[in-house]
Formats: sequence, C-alpha cells, structure tokens
Amino acid sequence: MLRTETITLNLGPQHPSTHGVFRLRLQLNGETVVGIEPVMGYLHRGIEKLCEQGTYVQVIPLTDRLDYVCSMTNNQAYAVAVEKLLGLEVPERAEYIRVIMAELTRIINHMMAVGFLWNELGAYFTPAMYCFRAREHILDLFEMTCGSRMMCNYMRPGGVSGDLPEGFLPAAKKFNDYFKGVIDQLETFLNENEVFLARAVDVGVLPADVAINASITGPMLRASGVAYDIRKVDHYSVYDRFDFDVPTCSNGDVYDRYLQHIKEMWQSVRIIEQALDGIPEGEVMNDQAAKALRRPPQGEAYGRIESPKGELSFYVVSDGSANPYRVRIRPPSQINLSALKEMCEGHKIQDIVIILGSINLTMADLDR
Amino acid sequence: MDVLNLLFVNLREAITTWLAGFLPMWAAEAVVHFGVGLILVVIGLLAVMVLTLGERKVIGRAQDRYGPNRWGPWGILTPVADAIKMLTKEDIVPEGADYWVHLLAPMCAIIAAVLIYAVLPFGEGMWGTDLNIGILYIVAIASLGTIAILMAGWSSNNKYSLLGAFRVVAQLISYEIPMLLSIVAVVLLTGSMSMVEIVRQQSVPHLITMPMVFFVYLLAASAELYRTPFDMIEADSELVAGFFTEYSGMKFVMFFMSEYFNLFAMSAIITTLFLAGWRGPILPGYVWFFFKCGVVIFFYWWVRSMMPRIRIDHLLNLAWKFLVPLALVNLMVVGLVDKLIADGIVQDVVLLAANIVVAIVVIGLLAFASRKTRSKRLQRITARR
Amino acid sequence: MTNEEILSKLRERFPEVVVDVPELIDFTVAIKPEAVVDVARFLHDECGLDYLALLTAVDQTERFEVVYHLWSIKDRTTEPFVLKAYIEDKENPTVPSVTPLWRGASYQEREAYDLMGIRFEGHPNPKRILLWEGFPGHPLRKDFENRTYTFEELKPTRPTGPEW
Amino acid sequence: MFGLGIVKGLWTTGKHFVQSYLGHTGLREGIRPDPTLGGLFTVQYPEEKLPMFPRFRGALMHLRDAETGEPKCTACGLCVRACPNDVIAVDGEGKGRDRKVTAYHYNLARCLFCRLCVEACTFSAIEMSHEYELASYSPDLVWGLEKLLAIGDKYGVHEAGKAWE
Repeated sequence: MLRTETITLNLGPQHPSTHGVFRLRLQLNGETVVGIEPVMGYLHRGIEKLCEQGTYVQVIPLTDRLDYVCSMTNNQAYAVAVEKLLGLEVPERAEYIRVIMAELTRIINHMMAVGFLWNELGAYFTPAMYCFRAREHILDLFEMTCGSRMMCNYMRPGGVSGDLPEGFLPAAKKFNDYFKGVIDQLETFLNENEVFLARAVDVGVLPADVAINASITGPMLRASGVAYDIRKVDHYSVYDRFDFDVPTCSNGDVYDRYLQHIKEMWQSVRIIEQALDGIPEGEVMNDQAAKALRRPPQGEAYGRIESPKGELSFYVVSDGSANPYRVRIRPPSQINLSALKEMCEGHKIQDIVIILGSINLTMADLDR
Repeated sequence: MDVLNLLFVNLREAITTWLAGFLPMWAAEAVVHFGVGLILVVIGLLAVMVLTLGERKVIGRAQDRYGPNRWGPWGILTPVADAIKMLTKEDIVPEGADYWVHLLAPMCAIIAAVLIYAVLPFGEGMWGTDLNIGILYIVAIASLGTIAILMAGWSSNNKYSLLGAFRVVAQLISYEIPMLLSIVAVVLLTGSMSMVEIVRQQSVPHLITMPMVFFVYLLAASAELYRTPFDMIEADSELVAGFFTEYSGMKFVMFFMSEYFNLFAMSAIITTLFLAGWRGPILPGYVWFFFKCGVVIFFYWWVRSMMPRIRIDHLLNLAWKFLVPLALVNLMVVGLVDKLIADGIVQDVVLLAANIVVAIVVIGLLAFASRKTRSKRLQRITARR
Repeated sequence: MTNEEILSKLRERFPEVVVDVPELIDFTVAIKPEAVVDVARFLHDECGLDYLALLTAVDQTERFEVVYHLWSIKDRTTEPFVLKAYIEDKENPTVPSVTPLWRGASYQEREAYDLMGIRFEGHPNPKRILLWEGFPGHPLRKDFENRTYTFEELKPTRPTGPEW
Repeated sequence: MFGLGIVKGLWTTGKHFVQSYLGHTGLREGIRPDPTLGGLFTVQYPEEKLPMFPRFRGALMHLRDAETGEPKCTACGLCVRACPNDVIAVDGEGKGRDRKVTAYHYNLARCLFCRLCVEACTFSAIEMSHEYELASYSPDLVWGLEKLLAIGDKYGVHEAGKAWE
C-alpha cells in the first residue's frame, strides 16, 4: 500500500454549499475524508445575552432570528416555555392557529431541505425552485396573518398577537389541496432518479443508537428508525386531537433523510387539513398574560416543541423581575451536528456536502 | 435550390476570382483562407453568445422563471452585457501562483477549442479544410484542453483548483477511450476519417443504424464537455468553481468561452458523425446542420435542468466498467456486420437489429447484476407514504 | 420509572451526593459537581435516561449551576429529569465532562465553557466554540463587562488543543 | 431503474418548460399570484409590484387625529420602552392630557419591524405603514416627526390596528 500524505482543506467559511458561514476543516487522503472538524461561530450574535437585557415580550423578535426559515416554531417554543413558567392557559383557538402555523412552517423547512439537498447534489436549482414556489405561497399566508414573511413575531406567551385575518382559512385550504400535487410532483421528479439513488443510498449512515447518544432529534432521528416525535410524546398544544402518524425510515442514510422529509410533509398536510376543519371560534389571547409577564414568579421552566429540525427548547430562568434572568436555547441545528464525524469519515468530499445538506442546518440557529 | 445551398461556396469562389484580378493567385488564396478562419472564429463567438443566453433561458423556463430578460428585447443583449462586465473586471493573480502557467492556461484552452472548428463541415463545401484525418485531428486537439485545465489547476496555488484538476485528468482521460472507440466504429463503417466523407457516406443517419454507439458517444461526449451529470470539474457545490476558482476577468472569460466553443463543436461532431451532418430534404444544408446542432444542445440543456451530479468514483466506474466494454462490443458488432454484409439497406437493417440485441443484453446483464440492491431500493421507494 | 423513584434510587446508591431538591416546575435534583460522571452513568445505564436534551450553565451570583435536562427516548418520558451540579467555587469552576457518555454533550459543554467559563475536565476537545480564542472573558457571566472593546483587546490568538 | 427515474425527471422539467409558455400565475388586479395555476410565477419587480396585505409591517408612521388634524402622539414613551432595539427616541412638552409630542426620532437603520411599539401604544398614535422601499443612498436614516406624519397622511389612516381586528 502506498503511503500518501493527507491534505487539509477548509470547506468554508465562504463556500456555496455550507448554507452560510460555516467551516469544515477536512483532512483528505486524495478525495477521501479522514478527518473532519466543524468550526462555527461566524454568525454568533449573542442572542442569549440579548435575551437577558429585554423584557419577556422583547425576546420574541429575537427568536425569529434564530432559525429564519422557521420563525413561527421558534416563537412557539419560547411561548411554550414562558407559559410553563407563568402557568398560563392558552385559548383553544390560539392553539389551533399555532398548530396550523407550525405545520406550515414544517412544510417550508422540509421544502427548503429537499430543494437544497438537491442543489448540493448538483441539480442546478430546479428542485429548489419548485420548492421555493410552494414556499412562496406559505409565506404569503404568513404575511397575510402577521404582516411579515419571515420574521413573523406572531406568537406571544398566552396566545397569538392577532386573530386570523379574513380570507385566511379559504386560502389555506386552497393551498393545502394544491400542495398535495406539489409533493406528488416532487416525488415523481426526485424519488427514483438513478444518480440520486447511487449517491444517496448508504452514504452518511447514522445508526439509531449513535443518534440517540448524540442527542440527535427530529427528522434525522426518525430517519434512523426511532419513532420519537415530541408532538406525540408530550401532547403539547392540541396535537392529541389530530390523527397523524410518526413516519420513520430504517437505514438512516442520506436517502432516508430525504424520504423522511417527504413523508413528514404528507403528515403535516393531514394535520393542517384537520386543524382547518376543526378550528373553533373564540379569543386568541389570554387576558392575564400581560399582567403575568410584568411580574413573573421566581423559578425556571423548560419548554420544548418538535420544531421542523428537531427538538427546539427554551430553558428560561426567572428571578422575579420583568427581564428573564437566563435564557438558554437548545438549537437543533447545532446538536444534530454532533455525530458528524461518524457520518462523514471514509466518504468522499462530494458525500460530505450532501450529508451536510441532509442534516439541514441553518447557520443562524447554529451560532445564535 | 442549389443556389441557396451553395450560396456561401459560390461567394467564396467569386471573392477569390475578384482578388485574383489584382493579386497573385497564392496571395488571393491566402487572403480568402484567412477570411474563412476569421469567419470560423466568429461562428464560435456567436455560438458562445447564443448558447450562454439560450442555456439560461431554457433552464429558467424549466424552473418557472423568465431567465435573463432585462437587457434588450427578450434579453438578447445579455451576452454583450456579460462580456462588458467580465472584460472590465480586475485580473487577479493569486499570491504564490505560477505566473506564466497561470497566464498561459486559459490561452491554451481557447486555442484548443478554436482549432477544432477548422474541420467542421457546416454545409456542402462549407468547411475550413477537408483534412483526410479530420476526426483524428479533432481527438488530438481536444486533448490539449485537458493540459490547459491541468495547468490552470496546478498553477493557481489553491486546493480547490488542484482537486478540480485531479478530477479532470481522471475524467477526461477515462472518457476519451469510449469516445474514441465509438468514433472508430463510425470510421470503420465509413472507411474514412474525413469529416466530409463521413457525412457523404451517411444516407441513413448513424443514429438510426447504430443507436448503442450513439448512446456511448453521447455519454462520453457529455463527460468530455463536463456537462451535467458529469460536471465534476466545476462542481460548484463542493469545489466552488473547480480549476478556475482563482481566475477572474479576461482569463475567466477565456475558460468560459472555451467551454461553450467546445459545446458547440461537440454538438457539431455529433451531428456529423451520427445525424448525417448537413444532409436533409428541402432546406439548405447549413440550416439543417445548425438545426441538428440545436437539437443536440437543447438535449444537453434539458438534462442539465434536472440532473444531479454523479460521484467521482461512480463516474470512473461508469467509464471503465460499463462504457469501455460496451464500446468494445459495439465495435466488434459493427466490424462483423461491415465485413459480412455488403453496403446497402440490408446492412443498415442488420446493424440496427444487432444494436437492439446488444441493448437488450446490456439491460439484462444490468438487471442481473443489480437484482439484490434493486429490489431493496424499490421496496423503499414503494413503501414511501 | 418515575422521577421520584429515580431520586430514591439515587439517594440509596450515592448517599452523600444529593445536596438539594429544589421546588421547581420540573423535577430537579442538585448534586455535588465531583459526582456528575458517576451519577450520569448511573442515570444513563440503570434508569434509562438515554437522551441528554440540554446541557447548560447558569450564573446564580453565589454559585454556578450546570444543568442537565434528561429524558428517556426508550420510555417516552413526558417530564424531564433535571440534574443540577452546584459549583460553589466561583473563581475556578470545574466539573467533569459527560461527553464520553453522551457525545451530544460535546458542543454544549464547549459552549458552556465558551460563554460561561466553566471548565469541563476530560472533554476531548476543550476549545472555544462560538467565540474565538483570545476573547476577553465569558460573556454570559453576570459580571461580564458590557462595554465597547477595542480592536487590540479582541485580537484572536492561535487555538490550542488537539488538531482533530 | 435503468433510467426510468431520469426519464421521469426529464418529463417533469419538460412539462414545466412547456407550461411556462402557456400559463402565467402573474399579477392580476390587486391579488397575489394564484398558486393553483401553472406556468411562470416570477414577479417582474420594479414594473410589477405585489399588492400588500393590510397587516403588512413596513416602516413606522404617525397618525393624526381625524377632527383636529393634530398628531395623536402624547410622547408618553410607551413605544420607547416596548422597543427591543432602541429604535425610538421621543420628546414632548406639557402635562397630563395636554402633553404633546415635539420631537420623535425613528432610527430606521435599527428597526426590526416587529410592531411591538404599535402594540404598546394606548393612544393608537402610531402604526406600521406599507412602505417597504426603504433603501437609501444617504446614511441618515433617522426619520423625524414630519416625515412620519407625512407617511401617515399618505395612507390617510386615523386609527391603528384596523387590520388586526
């Protein structure tokens, strides 16, 4: 066997396929990766420190900026944590609105994940554009509801900031029907492509025990075969009223992670359908919330939800003042990277890129 | 009809005669040849402009976008704007680069690309020169491009460039073999290496008589052109821009242009070898030629709009374990048929039948080889919801 | 296994370790920092708490708290088991690393070191993660000086530690 | 298998290519592009502009009282306290109900467009406008009271939060 020297390659911080400023220090033997170390922090904005300096409500615009792809679920996770701290009840209609928004966000995120995975495979933006097209309509729904496409700032501890506007429900129903066609089309387009199969099957395999040990959650964990979904486990919000499955895959490779995203979109469509049909009338904001937020009890609370990328949770410590004493965010993007070494070593550079794509990172979430 | 068909040939004759009126014959010939060379380069440049715009338009349309449409009606002036932008950019030579090699690499690339145009037959009598080893000349010149890319990758002092160059050498050298073997099959049948002679011999396009040879050639050609799914060299999602990561301004334009020069040249070669060149009913020859080229190029664009990139080891496996044996089998079949059956319609039919048999055998062998993985994959796809 | 049962088993197994069981929304057990690895291994192996959701540190002016939120994916627990390590030594806060047990703790421990200045002994790659080497201080500490820093003060130094 | 998946992919993009010449979801009077129609869906931005939803959160504007025409702002400072990002500075004169705003600085460069200031305002004196073309060549992005009132006049709104009911 010929002994050859390895070379060190910096994949990033400015690189087309790292989804932002993220650096991978790769050690290469030819094209094969023998060492990998992620270097992060290029987008660190000190959100946890900023949270300590605002009031409880002023944190919400900051949570929008954690994972800009799914700001609605970020809002929701924070609201869940603070509601747990304050012991606030949320009106039923607000819970339904939250479910609809969270599932729409999940669709956005999974669309982006699938589209950009294909971009990294080298498909020159076509699946990404089709995904963006569907996403655009969801963003329209968001804009209609909260006035902003991406930085929603919609959910508050104790409810949501405003009732659904007129025309939202029919528009959402129309979108939901249309979206089934979109996923169908994506599946015919992408599922069976031979080149995709050749590249994605058995690449970046993540065994279930490693995934649990590395605290990996969300679609990645379920693609490895563990049917762990916080929506089913915790029954937070009103998820126990809807009939949906927790789809899983078995192998935990890139192809399974892709398929997992597609399967979860089907489930989201089911949930949205039921939520749109069953949404009750009523208040959307708890009257006690504003008073409670001014004088929260001392203590701490840990609120978690199933965000599209995995478990997103906020650990809020209160010292009784109007500002949170400490807010710690559990970023799913960052912690899902924990098993990168196991997944990447021994593969080619081209595989590293698609493995990273299938993990579905958002740098703003990773660095906070 | 003949007037239109031979319009440019007659024009050339007329100019030569007119020049010979006040110049010695050799000088008139030289001037005309020089003019023809200039026209060939202009054809190449026009092709670059049309292809860059067309590619972006077609892929844009496939992605539900307009494509470029801001500059001029339907965006037809976009290539001009591109050119102006590129030419006014700063020319950057990275620190630690090998200056001369870095400078010469794009020139080599574009020279290699332009030289191919000398032997392309655009129509009856419309060629730079009718070399009797035309196709061999093309293969030889096209390999020069590999050296240019290697020079660029090596001299840039950048790991991305270097890795890109590694891939190029592996890919281009591997795919030259099935490509050559396919060309040999055509040459065997035609009995000539001259591009013009190949066209003249094709009463039935070789696409119809030898689809398998065409298939191998098409795959190998797209690898030689580094089009998707074989665009390993640029590989923008992993290697930034491959071997021309460190190039900017004019030098980058040269690489870029050489790529599109090559694309057009390759589609012209495919047209010549397999689609019967300029031959076609009613319309003048050159119209048919450009139409056929357009179809081939459109096919490449279409593939680009949906295809992911193949992995480097799969790529080499495909070349050595699939295309080379297949090309050899094709060559054998063509040789046998050519030897055993006299030229004519019977030969064409037998050749087609033999090709179909080869195709069926190949599919059968593939199915046999991949029966285990395939059932596993199919299971996963069908159990998807 | 409910959280109360886990606590009683823990008390039985490690009688000296539990220092406090504070009244909080989530079930919380505070222990001495030296015993973290033993307790964590016990919880992981024998109590089925296989999923470390969150590891963080809180600066409670009189002490540092390192907080571990543990769940069980196997048993689908709906309430977290919160393990806290009270570090009374404010000058040089140290706690053993649980990265060998849960590799998911790796980045979170590095982050706690980076932002809160708690040293995790036995971490395989104890570098800063979000900020750069040479950053003055640990920003999430309550005594961190919130002011404008000069360029010189923020100059990065060469990172140390194992290469890969 | 054997290229069938690739053929399906070619079919999909080919269909979109043809559809792009047949259909256009483009803008019709006052509504956003319809998702259910096929074809192109690009908006040719400077020429075509999307209609804004009533709740759209653009730059801040000040409202006038419908009868007196005076600014409704009383410089109480609730918006200043509600703002997460130190965008607003306000000054006023007078006491109690007679207090009137004299200066209002809205730092556009820092604004998050979160609408917390509008939610905090008990006098319905400010609202988010639909102004979104906010890029500027001048570095001075601190807007004063006159400019904010001018935007309010442009929209002719006198009550905040109409769209949010």
